[in-house]
Amino acid sequence: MTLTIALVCAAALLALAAVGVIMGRFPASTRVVYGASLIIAAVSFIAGLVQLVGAAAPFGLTLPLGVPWLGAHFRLDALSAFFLIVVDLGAMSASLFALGYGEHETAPRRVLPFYAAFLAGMTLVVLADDAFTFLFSWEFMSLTSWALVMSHPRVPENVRAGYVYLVMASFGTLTLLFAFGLLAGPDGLYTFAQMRAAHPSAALGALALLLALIGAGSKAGIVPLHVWLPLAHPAAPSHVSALMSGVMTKVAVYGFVRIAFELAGPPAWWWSIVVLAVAGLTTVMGVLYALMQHDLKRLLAYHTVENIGIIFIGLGLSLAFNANGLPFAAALALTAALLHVFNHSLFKSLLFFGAGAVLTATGERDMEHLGGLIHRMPQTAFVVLVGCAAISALPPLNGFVSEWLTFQAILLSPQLPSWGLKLLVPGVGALLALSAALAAACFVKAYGVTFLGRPRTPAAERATETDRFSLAAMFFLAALCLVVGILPGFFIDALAPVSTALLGARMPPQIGAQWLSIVPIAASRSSYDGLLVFLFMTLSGTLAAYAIHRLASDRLRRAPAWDCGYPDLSPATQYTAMSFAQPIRRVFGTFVFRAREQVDMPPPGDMRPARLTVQITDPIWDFLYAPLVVGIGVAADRLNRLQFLTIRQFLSLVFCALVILLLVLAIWS
Amino acid sequence: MTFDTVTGVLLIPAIAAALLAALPGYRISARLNVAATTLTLICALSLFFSRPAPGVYLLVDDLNGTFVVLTTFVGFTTSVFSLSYIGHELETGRLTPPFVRFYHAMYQVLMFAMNLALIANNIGLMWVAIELATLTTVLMVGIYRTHEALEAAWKYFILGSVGIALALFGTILIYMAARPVIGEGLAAMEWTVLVTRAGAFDPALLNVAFVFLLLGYGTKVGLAPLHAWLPDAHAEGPTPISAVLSGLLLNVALYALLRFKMLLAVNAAALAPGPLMVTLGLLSLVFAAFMLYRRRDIKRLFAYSSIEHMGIIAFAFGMGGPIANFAGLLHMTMHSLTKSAIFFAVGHIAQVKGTQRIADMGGLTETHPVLGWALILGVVAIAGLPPLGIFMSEFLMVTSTFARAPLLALVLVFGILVGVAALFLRLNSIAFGEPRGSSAKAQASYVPMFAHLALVLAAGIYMPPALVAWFQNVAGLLG
Amino acid sequence: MVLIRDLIIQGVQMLLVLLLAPLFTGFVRKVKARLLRRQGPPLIQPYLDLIRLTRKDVVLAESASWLFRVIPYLVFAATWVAAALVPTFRTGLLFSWSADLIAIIALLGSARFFLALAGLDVGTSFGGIGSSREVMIASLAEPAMIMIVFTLALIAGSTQLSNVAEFMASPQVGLRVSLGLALIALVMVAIAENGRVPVDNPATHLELTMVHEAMVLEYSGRHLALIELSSSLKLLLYVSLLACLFAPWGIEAAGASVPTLALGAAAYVGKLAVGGFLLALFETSIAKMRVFRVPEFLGVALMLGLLATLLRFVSGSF
Amino acid sequence: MSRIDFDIAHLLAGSLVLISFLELYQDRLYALLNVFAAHALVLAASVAWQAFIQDAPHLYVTAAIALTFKAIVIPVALHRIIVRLGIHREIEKVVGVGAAMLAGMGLVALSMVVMLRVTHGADPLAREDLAFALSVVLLGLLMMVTRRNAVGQVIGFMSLENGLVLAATGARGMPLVVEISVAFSVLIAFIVIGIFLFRIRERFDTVDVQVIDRFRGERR
Repeated sequence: MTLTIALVCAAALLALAAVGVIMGRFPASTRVVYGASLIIAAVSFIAGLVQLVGAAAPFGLTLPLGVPWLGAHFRLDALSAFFLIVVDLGAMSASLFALGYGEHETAPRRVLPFYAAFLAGMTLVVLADDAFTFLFSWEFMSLTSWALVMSHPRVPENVRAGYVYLVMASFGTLTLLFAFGLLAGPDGLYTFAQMRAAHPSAALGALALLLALIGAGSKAGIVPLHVWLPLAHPAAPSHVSALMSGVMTKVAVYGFVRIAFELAGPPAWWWSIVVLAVAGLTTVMGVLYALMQHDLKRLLAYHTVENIGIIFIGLGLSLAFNANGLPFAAALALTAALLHVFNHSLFKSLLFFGAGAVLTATGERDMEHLGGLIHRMPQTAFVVLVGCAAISALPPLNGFVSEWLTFQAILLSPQLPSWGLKLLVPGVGALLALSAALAAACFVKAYGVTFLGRPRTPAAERATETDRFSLAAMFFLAALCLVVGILPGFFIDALAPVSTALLGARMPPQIGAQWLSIVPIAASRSSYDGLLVFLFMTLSGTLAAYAIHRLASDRLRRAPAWDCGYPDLSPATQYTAMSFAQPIRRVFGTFVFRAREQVDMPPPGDMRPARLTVQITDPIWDFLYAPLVVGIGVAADRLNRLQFLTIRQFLSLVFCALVILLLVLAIWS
Repeated sequence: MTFDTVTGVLLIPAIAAALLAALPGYRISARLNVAATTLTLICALSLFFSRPAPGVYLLVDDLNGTFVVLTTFVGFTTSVFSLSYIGHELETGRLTPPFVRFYHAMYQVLMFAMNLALIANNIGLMWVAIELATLTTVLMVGIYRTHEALEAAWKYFILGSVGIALALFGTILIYMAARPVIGEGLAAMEWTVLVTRAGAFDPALLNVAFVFLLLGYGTKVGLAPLHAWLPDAHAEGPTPISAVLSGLLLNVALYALLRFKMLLAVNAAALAPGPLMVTLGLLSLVFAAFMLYRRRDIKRLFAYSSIEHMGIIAFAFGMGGPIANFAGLLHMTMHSLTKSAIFFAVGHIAQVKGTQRIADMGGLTETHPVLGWALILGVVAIAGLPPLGIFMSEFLMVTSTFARAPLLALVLVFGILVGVAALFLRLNSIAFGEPRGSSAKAQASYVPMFAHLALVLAAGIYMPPALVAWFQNVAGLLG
Repeated sequence: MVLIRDLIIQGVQMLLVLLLAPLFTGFVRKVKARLLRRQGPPLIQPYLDLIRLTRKDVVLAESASWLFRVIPYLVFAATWVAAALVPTFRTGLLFSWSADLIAIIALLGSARFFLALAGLDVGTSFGGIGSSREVMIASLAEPAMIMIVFTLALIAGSTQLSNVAEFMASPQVGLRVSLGLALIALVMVAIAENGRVPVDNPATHLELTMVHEAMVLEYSGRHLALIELSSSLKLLLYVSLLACLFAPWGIEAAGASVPTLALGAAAYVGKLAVGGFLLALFETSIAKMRVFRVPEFLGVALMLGLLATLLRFVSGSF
Repeated sequence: MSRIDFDIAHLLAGSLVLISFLELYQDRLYALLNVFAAHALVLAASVAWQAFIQDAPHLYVTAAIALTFKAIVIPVALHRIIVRLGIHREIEKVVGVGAAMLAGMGLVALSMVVMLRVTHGADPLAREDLAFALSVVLLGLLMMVTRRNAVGQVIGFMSLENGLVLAATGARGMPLVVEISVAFSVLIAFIVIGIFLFRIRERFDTVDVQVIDRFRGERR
């Protein structure tokens, strides 16, 4: 039933896309499309919720579509229900946001149809139950999002971004094609049911997992396959960026989980080594890249890379535990990862919405041109602050809960017998801790430079508060961030069916725990109570405020800021994003990005301004992609000479082919 | 005598050719052209239902039935397309009325030749028909009488004739191989007889024969390194002919190859034709994929993409097996429809922009949204992205191959990926970016283009069981 | 009944840390002065300062936003809650399970997060210097701290602070290599986190060398009072953390009677005195280091913590 | 069939190969034309002989075509062209005579190796004939790729085609031989006319294929 509803919703979205094509030229179409998609997403969200919370038995459905003798198989089990919820929650908030934001769109016809189709694609991916339907929806999702990235095709960066994105997407899909080809075997057992039934050999499963890691990872944005992500996500309209960053990457995670935990057969312990190593690298590289950015949306995109790393750490740990027969630890790690999937989809969407609001208010994405927005757009500033705190894993918000669970999982891993993991996991833990701290630093920078301080440009001065739909969407997400942060128990319990289905084990039920705290393993071992921490903080904060205002003074004077004796400081004297990141750049950037600073200091008496230039190189692009591009170019040039031969030379080609084949014959028989 | 649809498929174009050669006047002849192709299509479709028993000269079975229907259909849509295209050429004066008359006549002759080549039951007859088709296309390619057109025609002509010669030698060898078993005379050249008796043929002769046929007809298929004529012929001829070349003629030559492959498959002692086709296919695929990068001429670009896809198709048939063969057939059909649709779009684009240089056209989705998005849709289809049909064929191909021969699959995927990257690199500069070139209103006939794309889309999502059964049957025939 | 008693004890603990914090700061100052052959301010000077500050008006920069005014309370609240959860004289506090060691660190982290934002809010370059350096230091100190927590958690089999403390008090903790490493690392982190010499100088008035002080340069009046109070709370927190982890003697287990509790309190005060003295001694005997030497200093701490964790992972006997 | 029939057929076929070598050797257009005429002559003879021993009268038609068209009309026409175009009499070769000869040897050897694998089931005449025909075809192709001059290439193509006709007629009782040879004559006529056209329409100042090729597809 729920599956049928979800499928109907997907179909409705596709129909909506058609509507968007047809009536795209009417101004009303924006409201219609986004409103309709909001409703549809809500319906399908409820369907997913019923399926997951109701813990209904999974059931499938086969439509006579796709590969003829196969049909299109769909299935809604706990895992897909959870990801359906993630998708639809993102879709709902994005549509709500876009009800206001979409009004500013200059070319709605390039956005509306693909937006609806994009949502449909993501829904279908999580519902698909055979290789063809899965990859079909997967690539359809990529294609529609590509079209959305290209929605402002006059901007050269967007065109380049779309190009890189599409190529990487095709690469990922083809890799997944391999994985499924491997699992389906020569006689084409394409349905997931058949793959589950067939137990692949360890080596085969390992290869499939590796391919899945590459294929799904390139879409999720694991380093070093992340290059498209910081280009493509910012290029799209902000609500689409939110969807791509907050939801589509999660769909990619879904793909990986589906293959790694279900289809690839029983795991071997060393699978997880690859996953964990890559994940650790992704986490730290993502946040370090982010620290070097001063484009707001690109910074957010790089943080998606970081969070994907955190999620994959959880998944890798879960694989490791599962392979070593520690199902409960595996359940803990998996739950941590999935909870972080949920959380990240919340606050990343929220932050991208904030960036979109700033973009519409000021027309600027570059932080160096912003500042002081908290005075002009206080509500936006407030919700974005919540988002920043959440993504920086500060209690009592949701980001902290999932990272805390991940830490707990890491603390269980000494039980792992294998030495490789014993040595690797602590390192990964250190990387995780490092990235958490760096993320906080990065969001101090992002928020401080964008919203605090004094406006750096007239555009920032003239900013105005954004419309009510956008605000509604952002407050909705912010509230969710807080709720998940202070009542994590309910969400953890909701995830129990998933881990039960995948690992045959679940975390202990949390609802029963005293004062709504969460107890991953045992109360004597570790526990956390977001609600209580929240209450304490509010209580003591208000107490202090009350006491001081009551007993001592509450008077207040406005005066110019301390200028150290230099009157009328211009806003240019504030710390910029680049200068804020300078100490960290010195510490980490010098060897990661070969960051170099040149100071050009004029001699005394010379009136020209001193300037500091920083250049940063992207190691991964330089060492991995640039050679590839060059190589293809060279090969193309070499082969291109063949276009300019004379007829006689072409004839001699034919002649040589003939002689060679005859020789082959002569030798062969 | 009762009117036989098979003869109809041949007769109608022949008569139409004669009439068109006689008739002056663009309007009538163009209409007549369309009418003739329509009738031919109807006849071809009727082959689904009533199929005559194979005669000495003519034969219709599931295999060439597919090809005939495809050919006549694309022939029909192309004639509709050329209705507006040639009209525009007349207005701009690139073609004069006598040449237009010649063009229409030749178009029907080409249709006749291709149909004949397809339904011929006699390897000699098929050879003659393909030669005829080649010569007509040579004349059509040179129709603009410009330096480049003449050069392209000349190149095509020389290489084509050599190919023809090689193919003939192969045909003779087949006959030589068949004669001791079957006996002298026509019987030794009939498919129906050959296939049944091929087991007893002399394997060595068959091998040599296949080598010559592979190179001879491979030249027509445009497999690297025999492809040289193809890009220029596509680029310099009138666009309808480019569409027909890519969409049909290549298929016809491929059909001949498949027939002979089946012949060899019957003979256990002969060499397996599969590996040869796989090698040539992969070679063409990778080569063409790299060639796409440096193209400046939009029609040449898609010509090379045709080479690429012919390589893929040859690869699929070379791999063999029910899934790969099915994928190959599907891919061939989808490629014919898609590529001709792309050429329809390209033709109009080149007309409105007044050039074929990619550098001179840009921002097409802004200047001509319909054409631009049609082109994008076509390229998306040809790149094998869902929801269009080629995705399914590539899915089946890659998955089935990877399970059997991982390394080959790797090469295949590498080629596809390189090709996709190149295609979209060019597409970006054509369809997106700052608008360049004229933005004059295009008087274009969108119907054929979108009809093709709609079919491709439909096939990507849902294939009617009858068609599937048909294809599976053919895949079984191909072994 | 028991609940009420536990509530009372929890309240006592909270008030105790709140009241002791300024005294401890004063004590450290006093000892430092004495070591420098100076008379030094009286012990209760910090209290007087706080009271004076709360009486004064707040002078707010024109460009300051509402956030700037909220932050002191946030920082104070976070730090106080964190400090209240560290066992001082008695383990198994009522709410000790509501946040484990990792959460306590995170609470301090959020305090720092907001303080750094405050530094950027007014839009002067000093605030910028302060917060950018603060986050740089934190970005290394926090992982080091997490590593230390890992080590302890792996030894005690819990991240629950009171459980760890009880385990530490219990005899089955021998002398362990990992513990030693963790201790050194923790001391280094504590110095960095509290902005003591050699990382930062709490008494400096030269903007360019300030880290913490530069961040709060714009604060005045009651806001400044709260900031000062929370920083001394933080100092106290770290010292009592060190105390309950590495000198857990005299901490009473849950359900101890009142007199023993008094004994525990006395022991705690004693530990504080020792800690303060050692801190003062250390600070007077060493010079402040350049800002960009700090990462190396903390890098060492991080490496030590990681090494300790690795040892624990590899074998339980370390 | 009797021994002598076989020997004569064999002799003719062999001499055809020999003449192909002569063609390879020639480096003056007129001489090349004459040698080609001889080539066609011998072909006509061998086709006629086949017609006689297979008593297949329709082959006489082919022989007649070979005699009139290839041995007389085409050489004369080409002679005219050469005179009319006044193209220099030298034939630029890509490789020297020696190398070409060696390559030719290799090709003949190759064709022998390939063909003689054929079991004796096919009658020996056909087999030997095929071997020779294949060598003629390959030599013709070799000539096409080693000659820079269009006339040389046309002649190369025609001798290639002679090889085909040899093979076709050697195949006892093969249908459509006449039609095929006619078709081929048409093809060749096309080529010759093509050269004419280019000359007459002042498109290309010489028929050197390289110059025809001056217009490479992609103009930079």
